[in-house]
Amino acid sequence: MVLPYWDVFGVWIAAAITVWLYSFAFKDNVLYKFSEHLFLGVAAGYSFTLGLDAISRTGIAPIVTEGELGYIVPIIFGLLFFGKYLGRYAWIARYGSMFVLGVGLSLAVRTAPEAFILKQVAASILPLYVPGDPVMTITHILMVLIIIGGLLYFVFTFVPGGGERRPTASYRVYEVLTRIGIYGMMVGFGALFARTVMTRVAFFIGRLTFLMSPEALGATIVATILAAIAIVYSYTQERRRSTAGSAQSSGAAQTS
Amino acid sequence: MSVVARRYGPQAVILLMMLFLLVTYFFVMPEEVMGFEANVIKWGSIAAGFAMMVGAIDILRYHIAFLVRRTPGQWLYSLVLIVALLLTAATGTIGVVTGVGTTYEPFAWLYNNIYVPADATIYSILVFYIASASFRAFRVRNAPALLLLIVGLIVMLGNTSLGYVIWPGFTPLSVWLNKNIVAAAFRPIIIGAGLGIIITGLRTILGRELYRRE
Amino acid sequence: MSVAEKIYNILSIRQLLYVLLIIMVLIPLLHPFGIPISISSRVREVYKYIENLPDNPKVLIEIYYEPAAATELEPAVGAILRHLVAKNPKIVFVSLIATGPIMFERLKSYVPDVFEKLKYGEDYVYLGFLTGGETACASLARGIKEYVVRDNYGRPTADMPIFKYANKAEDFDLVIIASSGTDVFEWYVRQWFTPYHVPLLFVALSVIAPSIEPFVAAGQAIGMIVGQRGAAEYELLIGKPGSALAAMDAQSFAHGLVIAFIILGNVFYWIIRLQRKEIPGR
Amino acid sequence: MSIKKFISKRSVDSNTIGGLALVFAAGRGVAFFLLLILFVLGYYYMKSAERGKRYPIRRIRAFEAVEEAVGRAVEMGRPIHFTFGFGNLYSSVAPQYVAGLAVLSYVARLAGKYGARLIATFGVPEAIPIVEELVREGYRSAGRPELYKPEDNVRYLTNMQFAYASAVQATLIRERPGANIMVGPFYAESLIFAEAGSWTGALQIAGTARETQIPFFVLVCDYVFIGEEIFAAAALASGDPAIIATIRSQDVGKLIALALIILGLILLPLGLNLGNFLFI
Repeated sequence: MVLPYWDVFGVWIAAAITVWLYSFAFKDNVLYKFSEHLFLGVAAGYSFTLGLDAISRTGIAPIVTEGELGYIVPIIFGLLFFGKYLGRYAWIARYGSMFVLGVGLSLAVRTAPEAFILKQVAASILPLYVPGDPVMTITHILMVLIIIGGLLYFVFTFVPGGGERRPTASYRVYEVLTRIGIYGMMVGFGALFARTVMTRVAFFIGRLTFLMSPEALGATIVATILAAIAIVYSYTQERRRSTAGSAQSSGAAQTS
Repeated sequence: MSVVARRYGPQAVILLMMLFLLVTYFFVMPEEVMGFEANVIKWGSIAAGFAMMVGAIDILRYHIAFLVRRTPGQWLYSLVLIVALLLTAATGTIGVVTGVGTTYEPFAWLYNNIYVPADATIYSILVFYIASASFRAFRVRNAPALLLLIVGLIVMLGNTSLGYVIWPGFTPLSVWLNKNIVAAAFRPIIIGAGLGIIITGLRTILGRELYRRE
Repeated sequence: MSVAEKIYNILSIRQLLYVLLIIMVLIPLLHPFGIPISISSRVREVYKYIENLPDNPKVLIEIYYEPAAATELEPAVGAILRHLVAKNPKIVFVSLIATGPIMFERLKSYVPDVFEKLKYGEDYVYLGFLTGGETACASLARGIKEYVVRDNYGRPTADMPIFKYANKAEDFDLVIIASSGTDVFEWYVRQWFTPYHVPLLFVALSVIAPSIEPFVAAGQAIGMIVGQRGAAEYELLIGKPGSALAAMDAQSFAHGLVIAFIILGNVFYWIIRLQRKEIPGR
Repeated sequence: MSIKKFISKRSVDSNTIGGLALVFAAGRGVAFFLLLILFVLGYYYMKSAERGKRYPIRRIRAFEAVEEAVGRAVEMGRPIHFTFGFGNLYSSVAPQYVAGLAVLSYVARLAGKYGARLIATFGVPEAIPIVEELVREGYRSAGRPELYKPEDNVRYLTNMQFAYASAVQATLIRERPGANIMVGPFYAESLIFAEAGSWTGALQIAGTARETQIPFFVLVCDYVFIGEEIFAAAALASGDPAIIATIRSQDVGKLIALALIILGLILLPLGLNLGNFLFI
């Protein structure tokens, strides 16, 4: 049973870490460095636990309970990762990497033709004339031009005239189409940048409402004051280091 | 022997797995072969479990070195990391061993009060970075950049009530842009990426990737 | 140094922009203005669909998000629950993600008025976290009581009255999936819609929406509530303004500030460039 | 052991008369042929390159900037930072890690050549052995093995997304690299690195094939590899003409896609949707 003051202490830590991690945007400071290392420590411990869980629940359990002897294979390859501590034989750890990479690459390569290429090609086949709907017709024509132009932009070796500006007809068509492709991509990038603002701000609002919640407000105020002090401290540190630095470098050449 | 084991062994592992997982994907296979294929895919995450443990041990060794050497301005932080890592790993291991998993009280405390808030905070720190990038980097130096800016403004205005107050047409225009032009703009990038993935797979099978032959 | 350059240098101090941002988001949170927002046809369609559901509808709700995403997804689920509760529904909650149980407890404290009116075991039940991803999703469709012997709180599901009405996929009138990821939507399309044609409703983050748009367009889902804005619109439709609507004002202020930074950044950049005929430092 | 023997030994049901039961899984026949064509072409172009045939590549400005960035960092007496993302090698973005590792190997060789201090941060635990070897090999092949210090050059941070991001942005501010090169699968942390890198005036070159993150690199970084360009950069980074030649088969793939689209557009008004025939 976790005692209540552990919960209160937990909320304080959560509020303090939230403020101190945000402080990095203003200036890197000692409290950010503390929160960062605390976060990294817990994350590394959590990653260790997930690794252990993956091994015991999906690896060892099938062998012990269902007698699936095949699962010994990944456990052997997994153990090879510890080979890195064997000095001369450290290279056996590469077997572990390549074993895992083998799965990842295969999953990617076998689905790529369907999901990345054929599905996109099928979706690019649009009616260029939509009776009774001029807006849709223009939209589809524009979309097809952007797709063709974009594809040409990514062609590396078949460039007419090897890419130098030469007034041949094929080069001008290539130039116009790739320009349309680039403009299309810019529309895509602008829209995507704008769309992510909503989700980021929503997360930010979530954090702010937590910081302003009654049980966290006290810790938030204290943490903010401490953060301000830490930021001022790191500015003074920096000024002292740069004045000392310039005195020293005017004397001796700075060692790289 | 060591050259073969060092150089061609790992390549053979990838070749074997790629061939098996491609054949089982593209051709109708008997039931037990498909069961075996599902296992092989799980094997990747099991072996990776060991790598995650080795990774955590590497982080520990890296920071213990700072602690031992008393590196000024770093050893104290490394001590904080080491304590946090050992505590979380210990409570996590107890949770896994006793079968309770991540609901083991002390581990849940560390997870809910340190990992979760920190994770949400670093994710939402992006709001600050979007603000300063918008002022400093969103520069219109040429026509494509101008188009990027205009579309960005339209979609942002279309997403919030702000746009509605100025001109109700922003939202439908932004929906039209996203559903049509933006979808089309990303198709060539996705097709290109698909081709890059396939050829990277080929190069890795033929042992021409990640190996230097000097 | 011209006036434009002085202002430009001041505005280039990023810390100043960040303080401005914090203020602009805090003001509407502390004192909501209620800027009117248009109701998109997409959200209105979902509202109409739920409004036309028969009395005591059988609904399955998948809670598949982690704490960070709760800010955007919880208000939408809460608003839909407030709308459903008026039709005295039978709801089976389930989570195919480990963080599900924590999120379900948060949901109960987010809409306590809904859970007061529902009797556990009779009107609603929470199955808790089920491992196995898509395979678990498929097994649920074939029969919940047979697949999940104990609910999230360890109680046996065999003698719970709710399963007399809602046990197999065919019994359900609607399946709502609230997720921060994309794969769980595909699981339910493949395991619940394709074989049994159970209507699906997606509740998703705005950054994920484009990748699940095809499912709605292909008719495999009846509709989609996207992001905080979708939740705010739904709160307006059911006449119960909640945290999403208050956040909408903060969103508008934040977006307004980002737009201002973009415009100002370019205006000063071009003024200085025209004055000096070359590009100021990045 | 050829595939045929393996298959026929496990033949399916009664209707397979003895021998081979190679039946395509539903909807994947065309995909298989496309993959086969690309593999065969790739192998063919590689073999022809080994016999001396060259395929010139159009300029990829970001790739040329890599050597400039390393040189500039050395002149400023500042280190070079490289990162290729977090996650696991068994995920389907594995090819993007491979592209990142190939560019890392190239940057390590440049660091050896210019005598620069390289800091490689990453969050992929299974890649630790590969990164250590590529960076050591980079310095060694440039004749500067003494510059390789594993604890400084190779930094595995953690495979948890935002713990990794908080550590990398701190590294960018504290180590003040002169060049910040980021190639691989990036998620929301792309803008965190690009923005933090820009505060210290580093020359930034970035690339990813995860299209949702390309906008942030395009906006903030000095040079960008867009989508497939990270795979072309990985080939160029190897400096091996045989690998560079395989880019040609990627181009043929694009021409096939182009042809299918144009054919589809022509057939559509005639009442025939080519899209349905791509998934038999």
